[in-house]
Amino acid sequence: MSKLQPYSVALALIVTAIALSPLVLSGGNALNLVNLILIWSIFAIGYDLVFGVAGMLSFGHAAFFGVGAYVLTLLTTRLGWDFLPALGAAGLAGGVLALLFSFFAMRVAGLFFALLTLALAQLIYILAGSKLRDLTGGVDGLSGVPRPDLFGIDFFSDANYYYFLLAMFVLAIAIAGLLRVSPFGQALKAIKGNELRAEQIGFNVQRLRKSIFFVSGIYAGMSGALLASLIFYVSPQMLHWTTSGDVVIMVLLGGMGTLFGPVLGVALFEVLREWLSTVTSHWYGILGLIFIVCTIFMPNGLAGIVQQIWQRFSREDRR
Amino acid sequence: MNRLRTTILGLACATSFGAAAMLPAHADEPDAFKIGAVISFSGPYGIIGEGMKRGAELAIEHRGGTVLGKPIEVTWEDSETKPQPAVQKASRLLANGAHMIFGAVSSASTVALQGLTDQRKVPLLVTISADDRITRPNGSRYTFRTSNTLGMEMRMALEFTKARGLKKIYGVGADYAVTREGWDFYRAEAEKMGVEIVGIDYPPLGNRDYSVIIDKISKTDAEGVILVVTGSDGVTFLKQAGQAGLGKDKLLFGPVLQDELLAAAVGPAAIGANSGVRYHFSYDSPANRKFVEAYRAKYGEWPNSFAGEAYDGMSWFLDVVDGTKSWDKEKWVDAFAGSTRENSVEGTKVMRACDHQAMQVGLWGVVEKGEAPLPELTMKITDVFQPEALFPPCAE
Amino acid sequence: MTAEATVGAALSCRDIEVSYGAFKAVAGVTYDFRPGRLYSLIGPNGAGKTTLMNALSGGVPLSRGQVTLGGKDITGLAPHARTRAGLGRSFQITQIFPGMTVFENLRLAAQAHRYRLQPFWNAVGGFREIAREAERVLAEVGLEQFASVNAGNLSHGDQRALDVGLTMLGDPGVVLLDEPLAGVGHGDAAKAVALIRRLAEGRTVLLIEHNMDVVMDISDEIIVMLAGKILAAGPPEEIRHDQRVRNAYLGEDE
Amino acid sequence: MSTIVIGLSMGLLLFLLAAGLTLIFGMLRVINFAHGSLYMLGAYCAYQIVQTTGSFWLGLLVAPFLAAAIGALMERVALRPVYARDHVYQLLLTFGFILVIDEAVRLFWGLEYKQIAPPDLFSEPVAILGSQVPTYRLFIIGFGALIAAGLFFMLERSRYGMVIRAASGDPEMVQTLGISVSRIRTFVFAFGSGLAALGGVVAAPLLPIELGMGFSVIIDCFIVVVIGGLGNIRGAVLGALLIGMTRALGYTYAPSWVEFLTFVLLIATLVLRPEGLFSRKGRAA
Repeated sequence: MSKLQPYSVALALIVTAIALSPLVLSGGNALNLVNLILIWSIFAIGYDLVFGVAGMLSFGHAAFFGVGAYVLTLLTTRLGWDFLPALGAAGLAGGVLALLFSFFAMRVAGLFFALLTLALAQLIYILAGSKLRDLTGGVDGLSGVPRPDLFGIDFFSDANYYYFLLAMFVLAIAIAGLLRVSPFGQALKAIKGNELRAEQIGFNVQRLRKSIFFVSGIYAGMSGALLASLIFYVSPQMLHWTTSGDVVIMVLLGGMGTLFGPVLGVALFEVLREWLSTVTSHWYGILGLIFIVCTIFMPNGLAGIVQQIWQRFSREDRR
Repeated sequence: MNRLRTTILGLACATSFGAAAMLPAHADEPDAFKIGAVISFSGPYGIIGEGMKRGAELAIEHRGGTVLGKPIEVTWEDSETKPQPAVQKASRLLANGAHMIFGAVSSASTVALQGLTDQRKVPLLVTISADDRITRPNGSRYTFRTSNTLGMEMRMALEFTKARGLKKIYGVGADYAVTREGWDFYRAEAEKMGVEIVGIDYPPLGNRDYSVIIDKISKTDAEGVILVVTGSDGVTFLKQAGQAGLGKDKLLFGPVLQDELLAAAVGPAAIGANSGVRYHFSYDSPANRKFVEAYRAKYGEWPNSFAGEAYDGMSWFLDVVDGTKSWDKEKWVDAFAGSTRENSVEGTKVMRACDHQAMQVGLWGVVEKGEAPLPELTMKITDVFQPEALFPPCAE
Repeated sequence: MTAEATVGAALSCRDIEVSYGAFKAVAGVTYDFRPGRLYSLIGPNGAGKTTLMNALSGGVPLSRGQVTLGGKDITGLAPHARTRAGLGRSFQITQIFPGMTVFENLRLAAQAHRYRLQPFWNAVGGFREIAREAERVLAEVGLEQFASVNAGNLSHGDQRALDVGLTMLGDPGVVLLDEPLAGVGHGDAAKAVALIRRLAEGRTVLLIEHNMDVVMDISDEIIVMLAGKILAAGPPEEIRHDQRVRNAYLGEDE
Repeated sequence: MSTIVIGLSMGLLLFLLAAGLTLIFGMLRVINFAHGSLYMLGAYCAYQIVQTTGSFWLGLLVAPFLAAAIGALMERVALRPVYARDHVYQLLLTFGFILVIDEAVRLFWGLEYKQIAPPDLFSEPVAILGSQVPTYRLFIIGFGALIAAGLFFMLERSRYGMVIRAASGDPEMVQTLGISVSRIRTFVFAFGSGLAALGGVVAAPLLPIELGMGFSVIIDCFIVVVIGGLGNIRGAVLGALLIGMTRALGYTYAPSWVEFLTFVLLIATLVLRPEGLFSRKGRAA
């Protein structure tokens, strides 16, 4: 969408309200939840570049997410790196692993691409849990993951760390937004629309897909590292296929293919998981019912709902 | 822009700034003693969470629900048996002013919580996770464990091997750091005692088919088979071993192989299996008799080891806190570090200052058929090993 | 014809073969297409016309033989590389980008042609040169008034025009058109033919077409294919009276 | 020798678990992540039947039909509105099913482990070539082979099987021939769910019946389906046997590498022959 759709202004505002809510709602609850939402949003935005923009259903993004977390942990705790260079390395590791996956996985398409990425990620999950035990701490994982130490600010307090995460989040959205409207993003949209014609008019489809996979891997690696440092802990659970499943759910609930949709999906998912589990011990089943209902009745996710509401409100000035 | 759209923009801004008015007042002297409980109610260890909750609630009830003169408020959070949610929910509880954290269940979650509670300087009471790393010499200042450690349970297995005079042993250990370390220790000590290790296998965690390994073992002349595996893997092995008749001429035992719950899952094939027992309702001590009576009166069933250990740990810690007469967490930590519990449900327990691990007796039992009102398959305590044999001196 | 490519041939194929298992869809075709001429490829269904075109455009791998474009061997090149080398192609079934406007469709083709590394540092609107190229071709194919209309909502004829526009945009030296008149009603036939003529100016064109009147009218040379081989090739007059062609179409035995 | 018997029993048990998925994934192109939960449901239903009637065989007969009914309901209510859309929506639905089924089982049967003993007929092991082979394993081999043969004839040789395969190949064409494709789809999903439950009942005497048991099965089923080839019963049998044998040998010589090995097998198949090692012609999705 080269020109900014009117309804995405509303989406942007809702996302801003979510992101800035800890400034107004004091008390740890909102802060803790929003920190999580910001991190998972970076992961979801990166994932949607592959899933929504380029139309590839990857089921292996947990691998890049988890590896990013492990790279940051090992570089800081064992090699004494500072936080920021380690965070960059975590992103790079996620990107390079994604590139490696794409060389394998892009030989097939559709369901088989999803299954192959799932299998590759599970391979890394098993290795991390058993064979690479002395590197990854095995099934028990590693604790003591540090937080950034910049300009003397104590980021170990969640409130300060919130600002760091907010900055990363704004950066992530800006870059993703730019990528989507750039010629690179247009080419990807063309490939999703009509792969045969895109190849035929001169786009190197495989190379473009691999490069967006690389970018999405960087997003995943960095968000994995940020989550590990938020909870001071990393474990193979972050590499498990259910983590890949979570991000697909979040992006679909929010509205795939839109810049702000995934953030709404993340917010809905985390609030549901957090709030429901305090309300009833049967939150697991209710979450399942909500997924089923949303998948059937909200094909374009929350973003789609916001768009419908917006169009109904501003009926008279629609072109 | 037209009128309608401006109203929507205004609405969105209002919601985000209108909430500023609700700033809660911040009290200095807390009006309640808040316990943040992070244990698993779903996932593989869901069953453990229920037992722990009942034991802890009974402990609080038995002291009239108050400590330091203030009512006790417990918030129960589901860790889903995964470290990530465990830490996320614990940090929320800490943000809401929890004075102590009770939990978690799986060692991985507990290790994860330690990172948080140490950083936030809040006591963490552990009454089930057995990983030795949780209570390392001068390790985590704010963590205390009143239940067994895997190291202690491996030593119990060693004592049992010595007591029964087993000469040829086959080992099966989950491919998992803690179990491999436990096995290496057992092997070294057993070989010193002249025991021959006939073989060892490390099937993956959560393995669903042990028939090949069972077949291999049945062809050896091993007298005993030590199983260093976790809950459901142990059940799977014993069920499949039962069908292959492995238990007929070989003694199957393990540090934490069976209890009433796991025996019920194995069925008749469990009979004759020997295991370390973390807590048992049949242990004869005045405090235990009182607890078991109250538990059966309230819940109508025998307390399992999770309930027993939770009850014991919680009452001990709350008594220590009451004793300090202060809301300063550092005082609680110092008081608990050197305290002795004469009337614990398992006799005397001594909290070691150097690693905050409670030294206690080790119970060992065998699965046998139980007559009513005992459960159908119950543990009969056959040995009680003394702490001195089970806990190496702290310097180690 | 000599074994090497005749100097100056826009596009030539040497003994190319495409086989699916034992069946040879294209069974050894050697031909030189000289620059600036319009060739029509005709023959009964299943003669291998579309397979030959797919082989030339890189859509189908060759079992044997060689294809050279302007003297450069492109046998191993992927379709996108052949397009960049100046070989345009449009399909029997209209292939456009339905989710985007007509202008955006054309700008995509311009972008694909102009950049080897797709720019990502600025919004696509900021790149004036591809916008100008898109506007130029928009006028050439006569779709100016539909510039901001969604390509999916165009009439069939206009969609064909857009398809041709996408092909023209890379300013290809050689253009392969697969039944450009398919599905075009009699009314628009004249307009479509005029579009092909305009496209063919200064370019080499090979098109597959069943409408004999159009073929005879616009072709410089006609190539007749039968069972994967070239049966006959030559100017329209010569092919019209060629006994072998009449037999092939009317079904008598050779 | 005993490794072969054990490999056979592992393979055929794997086939029983994956047969339902081969049908659903192969015929409906739905990646059914809830397959593991239906397997668990089958085990719990069988436990309940054995608890009330005391007969393992009744459980083996009835549990699959219960699961099939639930599968039919899931397909009619949730999957049908979503078929037209991208296959990722069907996949997400199955995630929803996992959570709902797990919660239902938790509500109905609580958190304790449950267990079924093998029927008395198979409680004693029998000596074959020097090793004590549990007779229940021999039952699994026989029963698995029986089901495989039955499925093979039903799908590859019977008229109804032909219609199902046609419907998966070209639904529009079958619809125009006057056959209700939606009814076939409900039947296939129900039949697949029933098979998953059947796998659960057969596996129940070997394992603790617990809430997480479904999760550990899903990946194995995908491996068998992919290696065997989509909707290809013969391929699924051969695929399952290949993995069963690999695991049996693996456990004998390098137990800690077994899981790693299985995944390398899956990845190699997906990369080299996505349509499956044992499928006749290329039928990649």
